[in-house]
Amino acid sequence: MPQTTIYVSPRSFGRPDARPPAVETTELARLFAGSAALAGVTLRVEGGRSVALLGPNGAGKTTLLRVLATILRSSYGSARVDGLDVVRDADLVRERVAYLSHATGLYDDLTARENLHFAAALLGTEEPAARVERALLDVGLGERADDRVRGFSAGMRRRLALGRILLGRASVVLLDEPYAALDRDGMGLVDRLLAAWKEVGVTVIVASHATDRLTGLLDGTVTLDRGLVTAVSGAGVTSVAPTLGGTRAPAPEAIR
Amino acid sequence: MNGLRTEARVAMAIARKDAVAELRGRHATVSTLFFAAVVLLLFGFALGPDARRLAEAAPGLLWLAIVFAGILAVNRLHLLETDDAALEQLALYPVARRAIYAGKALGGFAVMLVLGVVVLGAVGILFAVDIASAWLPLLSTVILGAMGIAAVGTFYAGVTVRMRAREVMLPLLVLPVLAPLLLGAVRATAAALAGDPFGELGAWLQLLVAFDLIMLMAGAATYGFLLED
Amino acid sequence: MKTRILGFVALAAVVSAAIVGLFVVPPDLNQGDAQRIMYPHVASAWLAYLSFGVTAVGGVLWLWRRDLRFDAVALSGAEIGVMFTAFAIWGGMMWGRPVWGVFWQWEDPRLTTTALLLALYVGYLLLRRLTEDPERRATRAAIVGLVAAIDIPIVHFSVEWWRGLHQTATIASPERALDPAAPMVFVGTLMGTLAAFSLAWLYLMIRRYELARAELAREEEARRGRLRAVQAAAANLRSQEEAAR
Amino acid sequence: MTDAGFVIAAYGVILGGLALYTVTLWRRLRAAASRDDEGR
Repeated sequence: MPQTTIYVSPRSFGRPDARPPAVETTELARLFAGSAALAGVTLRVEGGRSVALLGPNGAGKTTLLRVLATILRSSYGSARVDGLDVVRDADLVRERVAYLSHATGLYDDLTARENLHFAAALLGTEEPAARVERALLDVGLGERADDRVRGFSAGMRRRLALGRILLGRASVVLLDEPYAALDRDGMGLVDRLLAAWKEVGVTVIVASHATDRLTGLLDGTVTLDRGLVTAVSGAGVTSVAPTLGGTRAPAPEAIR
Repeated sequence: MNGLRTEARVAMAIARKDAVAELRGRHATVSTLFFAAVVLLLFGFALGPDARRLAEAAPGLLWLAIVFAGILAVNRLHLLETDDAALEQLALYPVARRAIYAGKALGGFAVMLVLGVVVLGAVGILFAVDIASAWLPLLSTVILGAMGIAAVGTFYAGVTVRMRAREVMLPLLVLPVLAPLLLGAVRATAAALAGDPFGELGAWLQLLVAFDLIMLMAGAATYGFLLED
Repeated sequence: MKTRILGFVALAAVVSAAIVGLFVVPPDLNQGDAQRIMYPHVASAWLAYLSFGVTAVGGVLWLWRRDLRFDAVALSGAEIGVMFTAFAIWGGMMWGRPVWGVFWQWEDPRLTTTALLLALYVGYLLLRRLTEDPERRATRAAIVGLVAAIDIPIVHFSVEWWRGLHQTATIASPERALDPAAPMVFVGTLMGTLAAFSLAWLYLMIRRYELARAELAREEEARRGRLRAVQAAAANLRSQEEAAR
Repeated sequence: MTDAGFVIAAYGVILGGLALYTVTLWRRLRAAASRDDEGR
């Protein structure tokens, strides 16, 4: 398999601690109809660090990533990516963030290559043709590039979605269970990508159950439980317990 | 900045993607064309067999069939985006929200145009209406009508796509909004078929143009709010 | 307290307007007593338009300022607007039967337009019921309310043209009573009824808004309560762990 | 039906409707207020 190429965001250069925190949330809370998915998360991840987001199902990992990716609004509190507010400066945040969700967001009737070409067009990738070919090889789908995604296995879809991230120039990469549905080769691919991102100073937050696998690859861990941070460890990540009795930044006026 | 050109490129990419997916999967056109055909057939039963009366009612039947089938088609086109949470992925791209709306509306317009032309032909055959002699005004009407249905339908599909009971809510919300379009298109079609004896065709086409423009602007301005959850 | 006074004033005004419209004003020369329906009918239609304008503005303000109180205003406008729209349609039908001989007169652009209005805003209220999350509900409703409001003038024009361009006989419509030639008593009665109904509208809007605010506050309280509970449980756990250490 | 009948039907439904809505609104408001008291 070829060496993975990461196209670096100019924003990810420099010593990690000299940059603004890659992710900073203040008393972030999101309530759905019956429950609190996030109940006041104050978290800071330094630029260029890679962090594992741990915790049982329903702990709020996905919700946190979705708020950071600008596709879900928080009910209370605020979140910043590279110093930019995810609501007020959503456009700028989208240029910096790449997000791999549970669903892969691919079009079944397009081929793998066409899916990536579409993504490249919307990402504004330079030299899209070469980059798409490169990404297809990187994720090991070179031979299936002209097959429609409808026939792909879950693992192949995930590979393709990872390839889509390689087309952008994200300075913050958010991965939701990247190992899910992948075979051993695929898991190795994720490992290599994580190492490569770390190498070039891209901030990575990985929500995963594969704790053992991530040790050594990442700088720190954050553990969530029932919407709250219960533990942090390692370098590059800090958290503060929420102020009791609600939130400091009240909604909805403050989350314009 | 060439922001507008970028937006146009993005919209074209989305529309092209919809077109390719449609050509391969035929999610929107085949089933809705069949639906429109059945609607026309049933209209024939309901109003026939007097040929004169059917020919008289033809403009109304044409547009009712197009509007009903069109709502289904635009909805199908939006379901394409929900199969694998692609709409969410679409919202993640660093592109103007109105470009996404324009792209989806453009894709919807293409489908609606095919639908409109085929249904027009079917009406010509089934109800013995001479569409050939007035083909230009009729085609203009179909183009403007298709654009309006795509503009409004895309927008409301965005409202209902993540809702409970969307199959009911979409037509319920869209049909009253489309009332002026239906009115204008039916009148324009009737005028065109009659050879425009009162010189009213232009006015109706203007009404359609105004409707299309206003709805496109409203959709472009507000679609972004629908993309965020 | 002020609202209560407003309520009494509105009640008195509506009752007197009804008495004047029913018994004091002389019947119309052409239409006879049926003409009396025109007063509440036109007043209702006017207030329906006003309500939907409020709904559109409230929705835009929500999108702009992200304050759910604006959404409460929008909801109040839609609900009360639907009620007045229904009154206008009912009045139009009751008025049409003796004057035109039919309940529903397709040639009357106002009646058909108003029927579409009812459909638009019943859809709006249904949409609200089907969305639980308050913020999502407010956003979807704001957009639908805005587009509906934009659609109203287009509907109106198209229906006017629909009739006008088709060259049919002009028929009597309620507005014809307001010809310059119409006696001042008729104009005065209509204006009086409009004023009385507007007072009632204002009172109902305030009360409906209060209700929406109360519901909003309850929702908000419940949400914060849930948050507090989760946070307290976590803090408890933390202090226990520290004590054990 | 005579003209007067239609007039009465129109006024009756409109005024009655206003009254009914007002009363319903009061009841809903009172219900909301009492629920608030329970909550505290």
